Amino acid sequence: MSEKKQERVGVYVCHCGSNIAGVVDVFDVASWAEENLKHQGVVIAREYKFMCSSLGQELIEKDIKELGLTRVVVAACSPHLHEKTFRTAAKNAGLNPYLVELASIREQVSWVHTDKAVATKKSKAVVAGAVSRVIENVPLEELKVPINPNTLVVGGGIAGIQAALEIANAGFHVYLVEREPSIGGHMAQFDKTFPTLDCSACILTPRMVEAGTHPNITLMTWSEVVNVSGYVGSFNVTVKKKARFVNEELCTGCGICEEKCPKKVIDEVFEAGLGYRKAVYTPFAQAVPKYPVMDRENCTYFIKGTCKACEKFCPTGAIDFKQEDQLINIEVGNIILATGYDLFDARRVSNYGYGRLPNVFTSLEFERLSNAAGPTNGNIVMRDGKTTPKSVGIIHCVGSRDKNFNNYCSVICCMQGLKFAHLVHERTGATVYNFYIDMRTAYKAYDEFYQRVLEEGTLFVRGKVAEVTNAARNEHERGKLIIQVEDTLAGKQRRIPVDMVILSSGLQPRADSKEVGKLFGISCSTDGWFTEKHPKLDPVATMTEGIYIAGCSQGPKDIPSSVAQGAAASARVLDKILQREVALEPIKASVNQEMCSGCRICNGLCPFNAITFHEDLMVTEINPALCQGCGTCVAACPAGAISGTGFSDQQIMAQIDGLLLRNLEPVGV
Amino acid sequence: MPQMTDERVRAGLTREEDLSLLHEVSMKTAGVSHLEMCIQCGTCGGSCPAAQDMDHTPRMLFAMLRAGMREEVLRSNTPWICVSCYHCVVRCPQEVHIADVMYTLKGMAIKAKLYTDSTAPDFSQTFVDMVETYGRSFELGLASRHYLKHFPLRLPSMTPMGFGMVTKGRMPIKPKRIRHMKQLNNILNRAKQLELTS
Amino acid sequence: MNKYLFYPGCSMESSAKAYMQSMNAILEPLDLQMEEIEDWNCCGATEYLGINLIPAYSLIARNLALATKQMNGTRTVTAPCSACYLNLAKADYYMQERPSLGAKVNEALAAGGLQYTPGTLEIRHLIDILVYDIGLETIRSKVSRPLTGLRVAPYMGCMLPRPDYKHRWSDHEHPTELDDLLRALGVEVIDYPLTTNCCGGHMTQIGPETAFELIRRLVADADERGAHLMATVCPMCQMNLDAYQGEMNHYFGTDYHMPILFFTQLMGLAFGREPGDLGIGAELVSSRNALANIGVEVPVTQEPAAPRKKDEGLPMPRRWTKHEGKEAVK
Amino acid sequence: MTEKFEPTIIGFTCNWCSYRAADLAGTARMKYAPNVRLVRLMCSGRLDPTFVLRALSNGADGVMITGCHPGECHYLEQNYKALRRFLLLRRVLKGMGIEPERVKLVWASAAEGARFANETTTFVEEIRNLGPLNWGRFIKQEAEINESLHEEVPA
Repeated sequence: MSEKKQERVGVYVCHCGSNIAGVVDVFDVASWAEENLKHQGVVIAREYKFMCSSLGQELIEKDIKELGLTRVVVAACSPHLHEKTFRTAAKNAGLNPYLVELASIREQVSWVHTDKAVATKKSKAVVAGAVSRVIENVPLEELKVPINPNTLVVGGGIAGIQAALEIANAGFHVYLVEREPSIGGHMAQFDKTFPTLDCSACILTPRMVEAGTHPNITLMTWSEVVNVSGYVGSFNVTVKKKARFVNEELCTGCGICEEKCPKKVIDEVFEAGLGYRKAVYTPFAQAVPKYPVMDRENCTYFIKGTCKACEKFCPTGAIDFKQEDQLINIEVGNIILATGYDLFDARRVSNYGYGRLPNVFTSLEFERLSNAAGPTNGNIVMRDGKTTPKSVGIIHCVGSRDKNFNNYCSVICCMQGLKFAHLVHERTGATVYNFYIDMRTAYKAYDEFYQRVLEEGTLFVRGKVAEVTNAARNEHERGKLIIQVEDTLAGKQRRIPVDMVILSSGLQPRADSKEVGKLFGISCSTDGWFTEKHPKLDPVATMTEGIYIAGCSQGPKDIPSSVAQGAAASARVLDKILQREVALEPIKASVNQEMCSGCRICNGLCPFNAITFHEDLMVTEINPALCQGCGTCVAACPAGAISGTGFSDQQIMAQIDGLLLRNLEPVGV
Repeated sequence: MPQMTDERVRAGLTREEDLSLLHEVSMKTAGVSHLEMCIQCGTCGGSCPAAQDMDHTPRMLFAMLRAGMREEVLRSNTPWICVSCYHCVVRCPQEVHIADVMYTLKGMAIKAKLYTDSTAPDFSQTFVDMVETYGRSFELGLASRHYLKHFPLRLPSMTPMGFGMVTKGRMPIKPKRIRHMKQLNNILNRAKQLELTS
Repeated sequence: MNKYLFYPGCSMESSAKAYMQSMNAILEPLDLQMEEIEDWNCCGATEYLGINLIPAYSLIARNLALATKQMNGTRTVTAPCSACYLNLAKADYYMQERPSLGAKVNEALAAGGLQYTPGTLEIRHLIDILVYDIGLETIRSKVSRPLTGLRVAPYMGCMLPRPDYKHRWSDHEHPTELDDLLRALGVEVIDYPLTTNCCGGHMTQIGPETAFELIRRLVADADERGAHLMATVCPMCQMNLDAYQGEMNHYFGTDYHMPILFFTQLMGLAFGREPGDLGIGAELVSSRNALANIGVEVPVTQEPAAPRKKDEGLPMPRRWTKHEGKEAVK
Repeated sequence: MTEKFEPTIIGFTCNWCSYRAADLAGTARMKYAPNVRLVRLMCSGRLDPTFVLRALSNGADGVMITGCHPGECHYLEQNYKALRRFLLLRRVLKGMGIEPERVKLVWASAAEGARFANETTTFVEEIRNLGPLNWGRFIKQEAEINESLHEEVPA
């Protein structure tokens, strides 16, 4: 290592009111540092009541200017709180912000230890570590890359639609990719929305139409993203446009093909298995776009080679059996993932009998049942298609808050259950029971809705339903579904015979959420929800710059929250676009090509494809824009040719020595 | 002494030391009981096929454990009515080992001499005695001894069944004994000196 | 030859002799060999666990320790009784889940010169072996007398599919293993929602009223659904439903006549064996009429001379007896 | 009064999970043993085994490596690489005559402040029971080790 000039280090110990000073002798720490770390270059050590206050910051700025400090250590709270504050202060005083280190003596010392002597001693070690480290810090410059103003939104549910419209309305182009034949998502399947009971289609379809006709939106339905490369500002995305077998240029959406198609299929997706569709179909009347798709698996022509009824009757000759899947490349600067949720498969709770007992329905089935455009024209009837139930039991928390299934609360099921209770009451006059563990009606006007449903006479039973059975024990129960439950407030087991049971099934991550996460380079929680950058303060960003998440792909949520997240994500994207370029954290790995032996050990380690190998030169190169700075390759390089800025070997080694008080003058603690 | 507890419970008083009851029961239960995880949802009480004969549902019993109501819990007939069908165990959303907790409570009730109906404890004890004598259970001896003591009035109506079982060769009149009875007794005697504490 | 270690359990030598007999009758055609654990002892049923924990688990673990000595090419212990199966499986599982329990039990076993490392053995029930090791195809291929026309309620009982520590069963509530096996024999399996409900367990001994109600629910539902008989996989279930059925009828003033056979007896019949070789006739509620449906004639054994008195008079009022039970508690 | 051995331990934390777990333990005022001093890395995948040896040779009695739970890595899968290196490192330590138990790997997510605190206290106890590391017995020149290890430990 080359000879270094002596750095001039300032150490600032924060009292944080009594948060730190109550447990750590801050005066002792400061004077100890000034005396014992002098040989390392500490020229000044101060303590102050609140370093993060403007006065505290000014103190640092003044010292940088007047004492010529070249390095700063602030012993205060966690860097996750105020690193940025002090870096900015340094920058204001003309010092490179990356020459500042924080020593966490609050979260790691004063808040977790009680013995003052021990805490003070540990604080000294932490400060010594930071001083040793900061000396090895080097000035860094943020890397700037240009931002492509186009945006990709994946998922055309309400969150995705909202995000796309916000960006498009701001004047930037959006590619909206949807897997199904139409945008609209789950919301298009609903009848009413809680707590206001707005008609779901009435509020959603205008948005769908707007997205479908917006000059700034390229709608790509019946399509899926198959490949993503690049980085924030310039992503290169490949979209597979599945063959529709309908020429969109020629099709007018008249619906004759669908009418003439002789093949009827159970619609497992839009009608939740309760209704039928044709082999060539648009999932629902207000579908956007209006063009139908042909379901290859069920089309008689594709199976038997004859039929072509659709082709025969199509007035514009739009049917095209020769159409093939297309791969389309698009270039975007930012990506928003709004891929939604899957409904929990209620058959897994076998004691509730879904799939075995005909008159047990899932929430999505009930949505279709109560929807005026649904298979029963909105008549709430039993599985026989005609009988109106006289009594209905609605079971909450199906598959949620249960270690046997999903551990988490699905958020919407309580309100959904209340909505169902209201609809059943209003349309059938049936006796309605709601079975719940805890009634969760947080957010605006939700509890009022609960009050309303109470008023309507819905019978609430606090208890998780044990089973739904058709094994009657007496005449009273014969021919009914019996809900067996402990009424925990009455302290008694009850058996309640009803005609119909509705399971308020929980939400769960898309079955392929982990693969999708991998495709876009973002991570999932163990459950499978996309992980946000910060659960509170950065809920729509991800760890991968330029990729944002919105709606239920991030976790269960209701429509207002999904819309809010869609808008929030678009705001983040617009912010990026308007900046024209983005500054990347300079924590990056780079290869010293002189030292690289071309062993390629690092080549397979990078999950972000930042490492490329030049066969001609037999050396490895790292793309700084793709590098996320994890440092795995740095640690792996046997030649020591890769260095990681911000977390270099020298910095870490020095910090270790400092923490172990190895860099002291022989004075002792 | 029990009188005093009743007073205290009636007055709604909980002493600091009562709060250790839940932990004590959890510790004494085989496996990891998860008892502290109960969310009082009532799945157990709803699932129980014999709940109608219990004085408290299992869920209530767990609430009482939490409240430190030691004597009330140990007097309850609930653990003795439990038929070990495990419906509650597999349905419990918090994976509480309910059936095993019931076994623990039975053992504690016997030791505390708080459960006053001796039918069930006697049956268990008789069974245990048989096993400790022969190494195998002996249904005829067990049933007749037990019924004689606890349901003498029911015996006449049970006779056809006993008669049938014997004539069909399904109830041997003589018990079977295992060969290494002494080894078994050594094991059991040693086991009786041990207790599950941690 | 598929070899397994075998833990019969006490009932197989007494009340469930027919189970043993019929199981032995199907072993050969299925190329199965059951090697009995030498000097095995009672598993403690559900009684020992409620008295004293460590002795209860030590009692069970002695069997496991003995079984490990006979592990010769197989580590699977087969139990035909659901309660035994559960106890053995539970001891193996908990000794691992709670190491302090494992240590204490081994300390006790050491007093008898024995030792058991949890996880060494695989504990399985007879029907698990038949369905998953032998397979339905093989079983179907051995059927020479399909039981077509016999309507059977498949009764799995509770302790077999639950708690299911090792996830061996298709479902906790409505497992299909018994249904599938019976169908392979040609049986018409009825939809029986109570298939894993409780038979009353030890309550026939300590709280008969509770048990009678549980027995009534099972028998009444099978009867209502038109079953000719119920098939069981457990000696305790068979005992409670069969031997106490008369007493239950007496208690409720009902007149059910639901024969309870072991599934192995039905397998034996389907494999062409004669009822007498399968212990058929040892049941108290005779299966003669039920089996006559498929032309199987059950030999008359010395049927107990209907010792029930002509008229029992009034059935015992239910409410009163319940209060009596409660009274004792207070 | 007998003097209790107070080990010195260096902890390596991942910026995204375990460092935040430590922050959370602080915010929640959970108390744990004060013997561990933390180094922040961006990812457990950054952990060069020489860091561990540097710590052990310069006075640490134990090293705690912490990272995100398998499957939850913020860099997708780099914690698996940390796991591989950790396992190798333990073998190397054993070969050097050092108790491999002196190095421990703990998974702790950002939400697991309590876990972080408990694991820390447990580890301190474990090291306390092992006693001080008498590294000097085996090693003369730390530089030699650093070099040799760079060659021996693959990615």
